[in-house]
Amino acid sequence: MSERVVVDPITRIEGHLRIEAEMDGQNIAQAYSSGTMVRGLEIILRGRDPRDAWAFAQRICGVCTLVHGIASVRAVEDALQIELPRNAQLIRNLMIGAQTIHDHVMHFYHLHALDWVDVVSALSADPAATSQLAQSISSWPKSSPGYFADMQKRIRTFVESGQLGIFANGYWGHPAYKLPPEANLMAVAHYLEALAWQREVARLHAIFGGKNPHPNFVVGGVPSPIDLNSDSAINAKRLAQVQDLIRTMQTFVDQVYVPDTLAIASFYTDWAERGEGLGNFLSYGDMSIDGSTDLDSYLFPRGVILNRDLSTLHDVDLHADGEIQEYIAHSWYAYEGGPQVGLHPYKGETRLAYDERKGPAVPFKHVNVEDGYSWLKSPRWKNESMEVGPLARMLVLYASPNAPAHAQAKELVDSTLSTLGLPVQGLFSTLGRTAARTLESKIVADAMQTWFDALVANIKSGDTRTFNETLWEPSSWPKKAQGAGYMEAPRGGLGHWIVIENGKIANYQAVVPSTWNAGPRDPQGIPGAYEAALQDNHQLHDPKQPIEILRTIHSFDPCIACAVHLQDPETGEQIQVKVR
Amino acid sequence: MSGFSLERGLQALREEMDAPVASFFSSCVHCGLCAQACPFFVETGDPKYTPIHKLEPMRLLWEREFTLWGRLKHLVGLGRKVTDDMLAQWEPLLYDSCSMCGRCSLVCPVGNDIAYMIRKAREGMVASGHAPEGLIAASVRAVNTGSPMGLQWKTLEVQIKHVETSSGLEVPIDRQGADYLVLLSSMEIINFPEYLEAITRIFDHAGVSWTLSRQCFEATNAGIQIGSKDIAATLVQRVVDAAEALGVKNVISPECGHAYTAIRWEGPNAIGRSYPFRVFHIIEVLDQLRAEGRLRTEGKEMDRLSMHDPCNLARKSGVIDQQRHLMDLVADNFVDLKEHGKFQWCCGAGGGVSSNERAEALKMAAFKRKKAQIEEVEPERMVTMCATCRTQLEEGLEEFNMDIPVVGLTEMIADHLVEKERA
Amino acid sequence: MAVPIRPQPRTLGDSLRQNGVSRRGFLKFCAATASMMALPPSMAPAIAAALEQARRPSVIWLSFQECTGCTESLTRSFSPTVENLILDIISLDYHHTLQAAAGDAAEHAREQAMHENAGNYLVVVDGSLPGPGSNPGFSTIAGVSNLQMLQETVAGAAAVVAVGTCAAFGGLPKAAPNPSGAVAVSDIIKDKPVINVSGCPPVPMVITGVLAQYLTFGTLPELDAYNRPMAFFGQSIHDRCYRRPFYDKGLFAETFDDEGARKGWCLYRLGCKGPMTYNACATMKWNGGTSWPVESGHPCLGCSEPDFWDAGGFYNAMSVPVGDSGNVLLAAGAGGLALGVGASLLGRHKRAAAKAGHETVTADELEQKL
Amino acid sequence: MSGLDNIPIQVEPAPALARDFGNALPILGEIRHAVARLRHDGEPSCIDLGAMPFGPGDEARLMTLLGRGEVSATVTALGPTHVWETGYPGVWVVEYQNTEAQRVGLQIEIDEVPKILRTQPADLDDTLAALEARLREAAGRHPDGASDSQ
Amino acid sequence: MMSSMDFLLFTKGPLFQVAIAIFVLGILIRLVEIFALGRSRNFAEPRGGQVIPGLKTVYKRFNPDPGTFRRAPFDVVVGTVWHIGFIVALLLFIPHVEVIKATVGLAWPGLPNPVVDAVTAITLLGLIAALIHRLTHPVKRFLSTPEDYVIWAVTFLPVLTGYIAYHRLVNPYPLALGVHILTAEIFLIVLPFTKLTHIFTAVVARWFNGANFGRKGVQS
Repeated sequence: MSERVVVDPITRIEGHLRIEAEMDGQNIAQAYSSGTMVRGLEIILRGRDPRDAWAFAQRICGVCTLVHGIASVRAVEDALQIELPRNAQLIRNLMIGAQTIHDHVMHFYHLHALDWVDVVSALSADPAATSQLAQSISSWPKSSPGYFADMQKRIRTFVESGQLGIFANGYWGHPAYKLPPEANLMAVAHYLEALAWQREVARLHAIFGGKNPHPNFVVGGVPSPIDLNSDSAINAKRLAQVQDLIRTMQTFVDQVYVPDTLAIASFYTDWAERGEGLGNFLSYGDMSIDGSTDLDSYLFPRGVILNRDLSTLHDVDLHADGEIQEYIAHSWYAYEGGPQVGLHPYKGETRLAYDERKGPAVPFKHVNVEDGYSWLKSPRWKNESMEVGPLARMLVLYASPNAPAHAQAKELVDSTLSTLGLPVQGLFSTLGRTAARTLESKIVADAMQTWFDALVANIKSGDTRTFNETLWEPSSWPKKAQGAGYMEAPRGGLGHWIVIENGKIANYQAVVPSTWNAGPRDPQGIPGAYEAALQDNHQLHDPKQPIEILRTIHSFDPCIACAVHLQDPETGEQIQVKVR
Repeated sequence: MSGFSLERGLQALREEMDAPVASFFSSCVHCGLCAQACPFFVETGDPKYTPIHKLEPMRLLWEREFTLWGRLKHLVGLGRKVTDDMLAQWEPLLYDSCSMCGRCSLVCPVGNDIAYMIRKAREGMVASGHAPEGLIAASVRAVNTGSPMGLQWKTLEVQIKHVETSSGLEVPIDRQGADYLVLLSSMEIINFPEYLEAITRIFDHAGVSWTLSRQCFEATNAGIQIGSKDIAATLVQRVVDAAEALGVKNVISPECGHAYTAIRWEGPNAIGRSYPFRVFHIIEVLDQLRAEGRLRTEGKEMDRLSMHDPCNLARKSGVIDQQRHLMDLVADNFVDLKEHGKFQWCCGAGGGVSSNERAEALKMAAFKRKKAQIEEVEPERMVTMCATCRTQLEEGLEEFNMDIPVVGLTEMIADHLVEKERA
Repeated sequence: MAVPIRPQPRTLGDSLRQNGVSRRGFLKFCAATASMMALPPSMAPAIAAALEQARRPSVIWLSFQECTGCTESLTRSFSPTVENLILDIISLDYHHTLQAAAGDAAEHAREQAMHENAGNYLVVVDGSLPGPGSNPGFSTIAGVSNLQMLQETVAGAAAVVAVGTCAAFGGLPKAAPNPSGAVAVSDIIKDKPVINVSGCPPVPMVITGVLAQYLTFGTLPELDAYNRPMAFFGQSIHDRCYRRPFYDKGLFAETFDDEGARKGWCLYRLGCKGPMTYNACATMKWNGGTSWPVESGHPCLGCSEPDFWDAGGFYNAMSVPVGDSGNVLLAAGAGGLALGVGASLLGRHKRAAAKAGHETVTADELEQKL
Repeated sequence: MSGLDNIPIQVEPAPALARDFGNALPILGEIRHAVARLRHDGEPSCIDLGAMPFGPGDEARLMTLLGRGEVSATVTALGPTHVWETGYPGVWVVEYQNTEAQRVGLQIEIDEVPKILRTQPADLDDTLAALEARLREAAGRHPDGASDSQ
Repeated sequence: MMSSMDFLLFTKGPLFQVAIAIFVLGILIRLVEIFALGRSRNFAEPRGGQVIPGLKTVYKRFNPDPGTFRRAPFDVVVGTVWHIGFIVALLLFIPHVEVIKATVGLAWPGLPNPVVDAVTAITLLGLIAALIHRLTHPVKRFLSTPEDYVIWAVTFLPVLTGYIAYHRLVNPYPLALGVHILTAEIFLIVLPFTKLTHIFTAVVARWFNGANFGRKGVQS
């Protein structure tokens, strides 16, 4: 029997996303991804001071809290051709790096792990065996039998209280959970440890940006001045703190995150066979290894991979009218030129048209997949649907032999594949996506030290500049300017496009990673990355507990709240299914 | 046919509105400092004599008709209207208690030239029929007889004969092409005949080519005092005609304050054209002669002398140093009043006040300011160079039993001329 | 009321003791709690007495038009930590970002919590929501409009805590021109107490402090005019700013990298909104006392105040007016000139007419007055 | 872990005291009043430093001003709590940390003994009960025990 | 009900635009009205120039002549003190400099806040003294119309509310600041239609005065 499965809300993500998919028996035939919340930020930004834009843009997301701020100030700096002091470049790299690692670890433990880890099963683990398991994979000190016994007691007390709180109604006991109880207990312990760890490492943002979430930025540099003789600036004490935090990050990645990923993945190698989807990957590139602006020095190089062909890397031009375009064929927006055209972000339009594009009357059971069904647009590169994110980055890096981090990346990928006994094709999968995230965390954590050393060396050489004030005053700007700010956010390539006229924002468009990944179909009916991935070899063991869908969707680390609909392709009958 | 009316008065006022007036009215902040500059207020202590208050009717008209804001207020029925009663009420303020001395114009913190506006306001008073009787009478006499006091040429002729006899010199009359046309004031002719003799002797001494005109000998201008440019123009025209008829290069205004401002400053504007001759006050001419070395004097007055600067001459015409140069020539013990020159205090009689019988008491009250000034320096004699001032000083000093004679500067110069025979 | 299968929730005192916490530990917990609630240390015994009796209250956390920054902020709380909070102090029964369940299972968890704790649960909201006059399709969860979900969920709640400036005041979505017709929680909920914990995001310990207060005393804290807890929002950033002496001395940073910036001078001229911003950043600071925006060289954005997005630009000094004064000046200048010319033409015309109609004053006329 | 020494930066000779943003001295005054209150009325006080608008260096300066005295202690309950007497007897600094050794509170207590060091009356009850139980247990096992003599 | 923040944003936003619009519109109308009336041609032979004496008078009237100072020392001292105080507070308080910079693009250094604070306090006292003087001095009382008292209040209130806002004597601060801005806006709005125009026209009046006298050879 065919049916249509709805998951709404998909939790453990940022925001509100809805996906509808048609079932063919057990298999997902067609999936539809739908962002269900809009704030109209691009409309709000019009007419404002471009220097203020970062603060607005940053509130696109509070999880990857830094990335939109960075992309925004970069867009303004690109438009006005503001050169950044080296210190500012390096400090931003440190902040981006910290964000990437922080975000990946939180995603793995707090958002993704519960798809693979059965909390209830942990109650039946043997603390001593757990300790042995932990010690066998890592030298992480918190691994004594007593520690795990305490942890187990704490979970038991909690479960027995009857108030399960956030763990209530999980798919506990689902046969898709394959970890032994000891691995589950260890993972739950690390779930809690990661909460404490993330709290600690977020301090790095507070040091340079005053707070986290939503640290502060400034067009033309960073807000925090450097003065080794001042208490109220980045001084030796602050730098020592930063060094500590970098070590804390590296230690956790090396001793907890990487071993846990490998350990858990080894139980789920079947997930290296599904969830691939498009086979097209895009990376804008980011984080020059030496604080310069040279593309060749990027830790993550720029490029596009088409049809899994790692031998050919295509170049990307963010300014070219014909390359990046956004479509709204299935979005609740209207373009002046009609729903079929694609617009480069400089010419992008944001007109909310829920009713016009046949958004269903609220409350609704299903969206109307024939017309608009999402608040996300469909970005395309040369009309190709692309996947962005850690996997895209790792693949582009893998395919860029001259990139500074290529050797490290190749070694990490190859050894991971061999540890898990997987072929290279295993990368193009739900599991590959999750593994790529872990591996790039390792690469970034190591690069953090390089940036920090470069920063300290630069300060020692007497350069303490952190801000370029020459183009601060709007009176010094050209009448008209436009620019693109891009970065590799944890979830993938992020671009902000700004058009400035008379010192004010004339147009602002953000094409965020989740728009690439979670966007709906384009006018040709080509699906976005989520949709394509869900259509790749997904069988639901129990449509009422569609954990399979969550695994693949979460492997993208969505940045919006989601919902999944499954539709009977023959009868069109739509059945609301409890997802549990 | 007399058509004086409120409306005609307002029309006259409207004609007078100009940028300075608008800027002055816009700027007044009611600080009241002009009162401290006005002898009529200072000596009476009555706040209604505050100079700017005297302009209230004119200000109302300006606000109402020459500002957008005032017009809007008018449209919604706010703001007062200028009435005939109001003008009647203001008549004594504008005439009796103002000598147009201009001292207020000099102290106003926002720079209002109040005297300038009083002069303009009087146009409206005349045209609305609110001028004082004394001034009307003087004006009528001046126009009809050539002199505000009704003085005829034949009276002057007697004086001339007398001077010629006394000095042994000829008084030139109607001498075509003379350098200087000398004008006189009726007041001088009657009260201070020694002036004409002094002139005659000095000019003879210095070898100045001069003449009197039978056609017009009167310098004073009642039109200026009453505040009618039409009357003023009639009177000035007579001077201009006489000067042009004789083809003189210069016209000399006598020791009379307002006569000088009338011919020198207002005259050309009253008749609407420039003169083909220049206008001087006698003091200016004398100082010029002195500077050229054409005045040879001997001996000096040894008693303590002080001087009263006529407002029209000093503050309002810039003749301040000249009289002091001349004093230095002939006086050894000269002491200036504390506030002198452009800051001197008015004697209280100018601006038509002396022609306005009704203002007699106020005039004397205002004089107390001068009296106080004089008492400060305790001179034995006062020197001045304006017949009106001189009369007021004499009357005033007598009124207050102060035995301080007043002399004219021109006479004093004449007294010290080196005699021709001895030279 | 309670579903019989479930054991009665124990008190926090029980819970702590069962976890082997000594009375000294409890004392310490109370001292830290007092500090967190911005109460004087002398309140610790009262807190202890209250906590002995307190039960883990059910909390339903609704996320509408938000960015998850508020939740992220909560996870940065050091005292109590988020894990303490959700394991020991409250029962967080519905929270999109943290909960294990998804889809209908998640919605079911919410309904279950509402049912079992009717009248007693606390609703926390982050994010604004499209108002009644707006298109409900602008933000839906499980096909239900935010408005409907809020009203349904709050119906049985004891109180509502609007976390973050979006929930409290409309925040970013409500920034001009408010494309989605966003409103604040208090615009909708009129029959329940609504505590606003503003900030973009709020200081983590302010969120936990308010929850702790409710948990401890079962009462709502004293609130300011914006229904914010006085304990945290009672004083302005400016009044508690360590850079205040520089403001008083007139020493200001002029750019982000000048002598003033390096020496920690006042950021007023760089646009600091500290004087009008009521929040606890200057004392509680961020990320475990690491720093706070002003300490890191950036002017205060004023993020805990209503409409701060439209308050005149983040880098314009607070006194600077909002809006395009230049164009207004030009327009008014042109208008003033035109009107002035018009008005003066009237005046000049009046004078010209008076001059044209001038009747010469003659002696004969005057004579008639005698 | 790493400290200042590990940073390869030449630190310019810094002033002996941390930069004062002006918020340390007023607290000294508050402490003085509290000490007087303790001495005259026997009333202890506690100042929560978490509520102080400290600038960078203010806390360090205050601690320098207070100095260290003769007594220090660590209480291990829900993470460590460090207690030390300052250079001024009767003035104590109490620093509460959570299980991850992150500070959760910093207080100055003016008292003869800080409260957290005192044994709580309720614990004394437990002690009594536990000791009695232990004694009973010991007596029960003893051959001459009353329970056996019955 | 309008919250204090709404109120502040209203005063900083639309009301400010309205205020400066009315102010600029009004003052330009006033000035154009004045200048457009012009002066009739003067045929009398001048004794001196107009421009230089006019400018000199503009400056000289800041200092009263000694006689006036002797006869009205209170007016001179108090008037000068509060005018200077008002201008210092208006133009040299840093937040005000920022407003002017943002509005017309001109900026200059300001004074330390405690200095401005002291000046403001003196200005307040000066204004109170000026009011008492106006109520008691015969000439001033005689001349004063209701407008004079309104104008006093309109001038006094921005200074007072500024002082209150700076010292945070009223809470919440947005309310105090909003009220201050509101009073300043009232000042701006009222200015072109009252004797407050003297701020601009006094310069013109002084110039005309100096020019009138200067032409006759007297530096007034």
